Amino acid sequence: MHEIPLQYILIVSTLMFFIGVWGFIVRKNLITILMAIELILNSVNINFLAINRFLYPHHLEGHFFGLFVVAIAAAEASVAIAIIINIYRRFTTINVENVSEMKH
Amino acid sequence: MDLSQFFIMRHEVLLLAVIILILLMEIFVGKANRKAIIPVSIGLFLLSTLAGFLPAESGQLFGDMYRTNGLIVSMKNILNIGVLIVMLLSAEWLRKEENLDKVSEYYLIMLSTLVGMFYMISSGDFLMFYLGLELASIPMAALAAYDKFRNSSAEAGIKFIFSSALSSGVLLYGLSMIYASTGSIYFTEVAAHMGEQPLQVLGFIFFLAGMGFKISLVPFHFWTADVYEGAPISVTSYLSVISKGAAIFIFSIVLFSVFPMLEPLWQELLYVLAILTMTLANLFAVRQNNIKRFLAFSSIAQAGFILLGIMGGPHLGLTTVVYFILVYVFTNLGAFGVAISISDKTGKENINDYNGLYKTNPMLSLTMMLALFSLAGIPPVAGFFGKFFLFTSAASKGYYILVLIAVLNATISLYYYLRVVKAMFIEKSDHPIAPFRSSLSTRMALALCVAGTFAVGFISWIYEYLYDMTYLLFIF
Amino acid sequence: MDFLYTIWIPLIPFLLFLLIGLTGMYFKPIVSGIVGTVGLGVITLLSFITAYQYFFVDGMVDGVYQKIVAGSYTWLAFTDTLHIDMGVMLDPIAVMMLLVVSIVSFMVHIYSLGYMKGEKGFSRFYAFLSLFTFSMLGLVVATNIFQMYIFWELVGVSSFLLIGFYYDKPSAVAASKKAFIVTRFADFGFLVGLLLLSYITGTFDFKTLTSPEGIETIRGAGLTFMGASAVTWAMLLIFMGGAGKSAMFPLHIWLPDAMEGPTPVSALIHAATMVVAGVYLVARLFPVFIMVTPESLNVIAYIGGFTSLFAAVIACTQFDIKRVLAFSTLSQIGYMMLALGVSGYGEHGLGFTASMFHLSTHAMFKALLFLGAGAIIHAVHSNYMYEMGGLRKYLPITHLTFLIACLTIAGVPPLSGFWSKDEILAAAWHHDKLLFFIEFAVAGLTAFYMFRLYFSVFWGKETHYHHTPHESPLTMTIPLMLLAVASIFAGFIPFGEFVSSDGIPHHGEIHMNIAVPSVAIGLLGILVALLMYRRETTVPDRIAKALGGFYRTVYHKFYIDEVYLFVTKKIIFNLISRPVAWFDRHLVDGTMNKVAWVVEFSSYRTRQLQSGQLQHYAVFFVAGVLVLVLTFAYFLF
Amino acid sequence: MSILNLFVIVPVLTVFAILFTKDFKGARVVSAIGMGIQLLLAAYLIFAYLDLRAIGITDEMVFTQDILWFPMLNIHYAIGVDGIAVSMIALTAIVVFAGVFASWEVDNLAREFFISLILLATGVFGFFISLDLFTMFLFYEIAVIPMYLLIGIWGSGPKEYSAMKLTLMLMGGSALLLVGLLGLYFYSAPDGGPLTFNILEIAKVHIPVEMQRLFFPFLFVGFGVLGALFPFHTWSPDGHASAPTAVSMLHAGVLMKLGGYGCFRVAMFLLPEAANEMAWIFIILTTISVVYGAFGAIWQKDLKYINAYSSVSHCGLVLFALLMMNETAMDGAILQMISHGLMTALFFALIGMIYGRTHTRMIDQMGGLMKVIPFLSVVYVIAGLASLGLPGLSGFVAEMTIFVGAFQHPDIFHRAATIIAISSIVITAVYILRVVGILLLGPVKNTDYNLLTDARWYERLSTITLLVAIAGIGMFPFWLSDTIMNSLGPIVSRLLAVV
Repeated sequence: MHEIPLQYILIVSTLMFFIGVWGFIVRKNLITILMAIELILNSVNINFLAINRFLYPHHLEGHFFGLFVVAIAAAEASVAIAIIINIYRRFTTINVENVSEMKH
Repeated sequence: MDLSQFFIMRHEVLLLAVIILILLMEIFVGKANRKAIIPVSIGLFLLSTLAGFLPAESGQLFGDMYRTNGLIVSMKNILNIGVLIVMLLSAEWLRKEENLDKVSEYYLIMLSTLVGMFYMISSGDFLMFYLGLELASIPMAALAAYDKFRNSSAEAGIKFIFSSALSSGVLLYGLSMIYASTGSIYFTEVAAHMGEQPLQVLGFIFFLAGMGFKISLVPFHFWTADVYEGAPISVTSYLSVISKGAAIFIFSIVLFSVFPMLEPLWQELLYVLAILTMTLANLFAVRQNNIKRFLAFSSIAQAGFILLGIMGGPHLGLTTVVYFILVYVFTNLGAFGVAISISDKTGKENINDYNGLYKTNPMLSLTMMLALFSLAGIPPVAGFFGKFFLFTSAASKGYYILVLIAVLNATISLYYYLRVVKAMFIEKSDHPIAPFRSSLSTRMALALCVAGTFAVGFISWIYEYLYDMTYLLFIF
Repeated sequence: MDFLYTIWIPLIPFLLFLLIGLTGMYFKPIVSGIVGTVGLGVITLLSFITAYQYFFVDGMVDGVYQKIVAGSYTWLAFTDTLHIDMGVMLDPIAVMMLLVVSIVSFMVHIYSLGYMKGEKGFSRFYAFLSLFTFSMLGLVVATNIFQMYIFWELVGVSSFLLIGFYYDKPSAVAASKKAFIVTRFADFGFLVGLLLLSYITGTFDFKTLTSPEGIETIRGAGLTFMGASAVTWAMLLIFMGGAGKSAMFPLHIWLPDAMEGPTPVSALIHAATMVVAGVYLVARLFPVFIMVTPESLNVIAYIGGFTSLFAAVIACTQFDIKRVLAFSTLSQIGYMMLALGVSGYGEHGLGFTASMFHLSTHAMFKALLFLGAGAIIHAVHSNYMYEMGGLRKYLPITHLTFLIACLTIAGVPPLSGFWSKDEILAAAWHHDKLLFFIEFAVAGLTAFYMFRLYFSVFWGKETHYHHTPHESPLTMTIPLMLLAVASIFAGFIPFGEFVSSDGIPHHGEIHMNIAVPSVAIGLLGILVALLMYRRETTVPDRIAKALGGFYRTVYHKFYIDEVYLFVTKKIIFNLISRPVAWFDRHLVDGTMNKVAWVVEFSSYRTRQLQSGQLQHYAVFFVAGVLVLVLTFAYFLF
Repeated sequence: MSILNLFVIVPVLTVFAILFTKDFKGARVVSAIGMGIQLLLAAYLIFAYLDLRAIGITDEMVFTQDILWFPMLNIHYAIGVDGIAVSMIALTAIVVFAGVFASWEVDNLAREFFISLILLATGVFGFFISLDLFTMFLFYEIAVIPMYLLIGIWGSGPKEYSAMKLTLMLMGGSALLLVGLLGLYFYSAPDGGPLTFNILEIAKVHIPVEMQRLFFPFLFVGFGVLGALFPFHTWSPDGHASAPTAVSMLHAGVLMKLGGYGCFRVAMFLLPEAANEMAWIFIILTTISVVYGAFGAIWQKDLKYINAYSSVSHCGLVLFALLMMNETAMDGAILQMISHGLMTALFFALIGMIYGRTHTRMIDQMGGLMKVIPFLSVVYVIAGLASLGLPGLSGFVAEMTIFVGAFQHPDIFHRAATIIAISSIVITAVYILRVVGILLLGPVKNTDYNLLTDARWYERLSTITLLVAIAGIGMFPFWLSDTIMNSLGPIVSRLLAVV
């Protein structure tokens, strides 16, 4: 059976990472930015899992790492969304450009 | 592995106990007695702090995921002292009506970030490190956004958590590269397999950027000022001292224990980052008017100076950094303490508002002046010793030019510290801050800071003790 | 018997100065005056004793007058060989000067009791006089060139203090300032010169310097600079100091202005003693001059000769009697300098002896002239000749003594001036004819302007006075009479027996071939003056008109003052100091301020980076990572 | 325990005592007592020192004490003095004592004023007794910082600007200094022994020449900034002009001497080869300082500016003489430090007193003060005469020693520079007499001045203390010069050994 080579997986994960970063930088909606962050974290997850699976199959460190990253991403998202809700209350918008009272 | 081995996690265990007790209080204490939570929490934390000073032993747990030794214990103790001061300082603010019903949340969140930092410092692999890091960061966002009814607080929270998430993403990405190239996430094994392969170096740079965010090095620092300004001032003090201190601790530990092979590389990188950080932060700071923002940039600049210390190597450098953080805890919290006290009483947070403060509140002004002089590195206060050792540390590797730039930056920093001194002592004001008497807890905290600021410099065995401890770092 | 007691000669006036200066204000003013005068009397007595002992008892060994160091202690040590000693050294010229200084000073002390009576600051005046006397005596007995320099400075300051005695008078203040700064400028030369000399010889000590071995060391030094040997430069620079103090052209400008001081001061400092310090300095180092750099002596001779002529010409046009006397002093000091310049050594040392001789006689008659002038001013309250006239009736004693003094300076035999001037002319004749003719002319001019002064004041038309002039009190006239006696008889001292360039007595003689013409020209000068000023005539005015521009130039002292003013005000003040101040404020300090400005400005610009936009921060973050990666990649590949 | 400790302990105790006083009267009396004790201690120290030397003790430093402070970095609290340090301590004690009396009338925040003043003095005393570069630097910085408050709070004119400028420039100087000190430290044990900050220890080793070349400019300029080295002197005029009387006195009188002292004790002594090699650069700069400062002073109208520029000139002479590298010139440099310290302190005291009466420092607005305030005026004249080098006062001794020493240098360049420097005595005379003439002499310019009162007892005490010292050194310079000269031996021989 043919396995998808590691390179392909890594290319996908790298693309995901940069798409995530790009999304973080250009999208204006806070929720979308949060999704961009998830993209970044997931690309990391893919990295860990794939590397573990392909390169170091006798240990499970990569897998565990991925597992914890997922959990933490969830925690992060929850706190972030809680704050976004508060932002919406205070600013009546979740456009990131408007959340810039403090500068210079 | 028997149960007694858990005692080498004494700091974390005690802290968790305190957290659980506070949680219980939250459940069982009625509305009328909520004020009592404050002293009890502080008391409990004081106990755990004191217990932290009991003799400690080196060791590791969970298959080397967790490790501890004399130096790490000292670091935790330093953080404990800092948190104790922050708790004392924030008591007055928490006692306010609008904060009373979320008092225990404040403590809970803050102490859980502390637990995160402890695990982070004690981590023996990147997983534990990452867990600790996130445990220290995510609740921090909640703390920053603690003041629900203030726009800036919410803004601070969102800026913090998003920036933090981005930086963790970058850091993790770097870790995945390191994992790919070394096949392990354990510090010892990673260190053993570390070479100068491009992938490893790339991973290291990503890792460095992630840590740079935590320590707020230029150009990863932009969140700092906004978050510091927006967050409640007690939280700001916590952020600027404790969480930065913890990040620097683990950063230096990781540099020395995981990436010694890359030392020539990271020396170069730190060289550049240090110059950038000091210089730009100083330039940012020169014209700030908000005291929190001002202290934010000042703390960024201090981070730049600390990099000089790290460059001095695993013994001299590490000792110096830990020592400096100790000094910094007393010093910066002293400065924040005064700002907190004034902010609590009057709501004023601008440097202009401090005009003529000495006439009305001499003790506060003197404390502030001492703290600022210490930050600027003026003798006889501890900051002088801290800075001097930082410079010594960098010079020990022959970085004289870097030291020169750093000292010149220290001179610039003196300029803006003196601006505050000038406001308090020299400027006249038509509406100076009225004389007031701070609460007992604030005064205790400030007294602690002042005492620390004076004592740490002159008592040389602290430095010696830390130096001896650095030799334990690599023995588990 | 030793000379240890002579250290009291300078020490007493110093103690007097401290005593009067610190406690004078607690007593009646006259107490200070009397204390000072008595002290000076003691010093004069001691000087006479010293002179007697030196010249007739102990001074001569093997037919040569020795340099005797009476006492000396190390005041400040620079190196093993270079150290400033404070001490007393006696040799013929020192002893002679001791006498001159103490006598004139004593006379002036007495005179001032009357002249300064009732002045505010009477005791201050006596304190300063004591200070001056101390300094001058210390200068005279100096054992080494540095001690001389120290006292040299001190006399400068005393002179400054005394010229500016009337400190609320702006002209006096300006004059004192001018005197100090001009002499200070000259002292700069003196100091550099003495440093150079000490660098070459490794010693300050006069005795070593002028001993044959010392001369040999100096000769051995082969350094040259701009065509002249270092020694020549050193000696010329030292002479520059002397020229400043002795008001030689072109450093003479301060002396006429110095007449702003009280008249006794002019008599003491600016006629008899301090201004001859330059001559004394050259005489002190005479062996070095003559043995090592005779060419610099030529310079000295010409400067002296020119000054004497130059000053004599100006003196003919001045109306302020003190200024006439001041220019006359310049002229006479020029004589002395010239005499030193034309002198040889040992057998041929006539000029040296003559110079010292003239120094002593000049001190007597010039002090007399000034004190007489003081008496006149005291009587008529004016300095200007055209406000005087016919005073001989009112001031008989003054008139008589003044006449004696005028005759003396005019060189009429057998008064003392004749003898000394004769020797000078003789020395000049042997050395350089040009100089002789200059001096010859000056002799005539001297007689003319002195009698111009004399006739205008005591004869001529009687001016209308506010109140009838009356003769001065005894305290003033007694010194006049004593000095007149001295002026008459001092010439009979066989000076060459005592003072000579090498310490060996030489016989002096009258040079009839020179004496006769010089007396003749003197008498001619007197005659011309008699014709022009005996009665009120229009001759002087007509002559002045006929000379036109030349007269005005002379009257304005050849505009030298204006040149100086231009140099100081325009060049130093406006062209150096002002730009320096500007440069300092705007460029040096401006650079420092600019640094601060740059920091502020870049701070302002940097702050703009902090836009408040979360996503901008992210851009910086990512860009930071990328830059680090790219840098790394660049270095790697 | 060494007696020297007292020089730090007494001021610190005085500061604590002032904390317990109730008003300005108490504060000033306590300060006066404290500084009086300090003065007596200094006098005792002189005699004790001379006694030690008289019984034949030839150690380079005496009264030494050495406490290990930071063992790991081998930092010590090491103290000790030689003749030079003793003289500087005596100078400091005199100036501070006079300074306390000159600020007798400070009533705005008097306690704070005296505390800052005495803290400043503590720093200076500590600096002079230190043998360890770390403690030396520590005390140096302690001495610099109170200046900011002293000028900023109690100053006049554009005080905040001046205070900031002064502090920043001096701290900038100390930045250079710090780099140099660290350099010394890390090359203090080329053979692998423990590194040290101890001056005497470092003096025993040979630091590589290329490193000396690197660090010498840092150290020399670092100290030179405080010593008003051209072109880093511009803090001085503004700072002095704005500072209150006692602060100007202390600053010009003592603090600027730290610069000169450091230059030879640290920069030149420890880096002799570089000192010899690079001297010419600094000789040019200091020669400029000397002449330039004097010319700068001629044009000024503000008394304090005049004195500040004059200080630039005189302090330039100190550095100039040090660079001549021979015993006599360096002896002269130390003498000049002491002499200038006393003179300029006296000047500033007098300026403060005159300003307190006339409320102006512009000379063209005053005139004829001799008539109305004779005591102050006479003292001013004497100070002026001392400044222009009148024999019998300290300035002459110092300058002549410098000139004689400098002129003994075999190099024509040095002698030429000396001649240029000597020319400053003429310029000095010009500006001193200009001031004396305009300010004190002549008719009284303002009729209001007829009501002025002459010096009060404390003002007399303050000025006479300084005056006695000036005249004392001027008339009997031998023992002082000799003491200094004896202590210079090791320094000069080290400097000359490498030529």
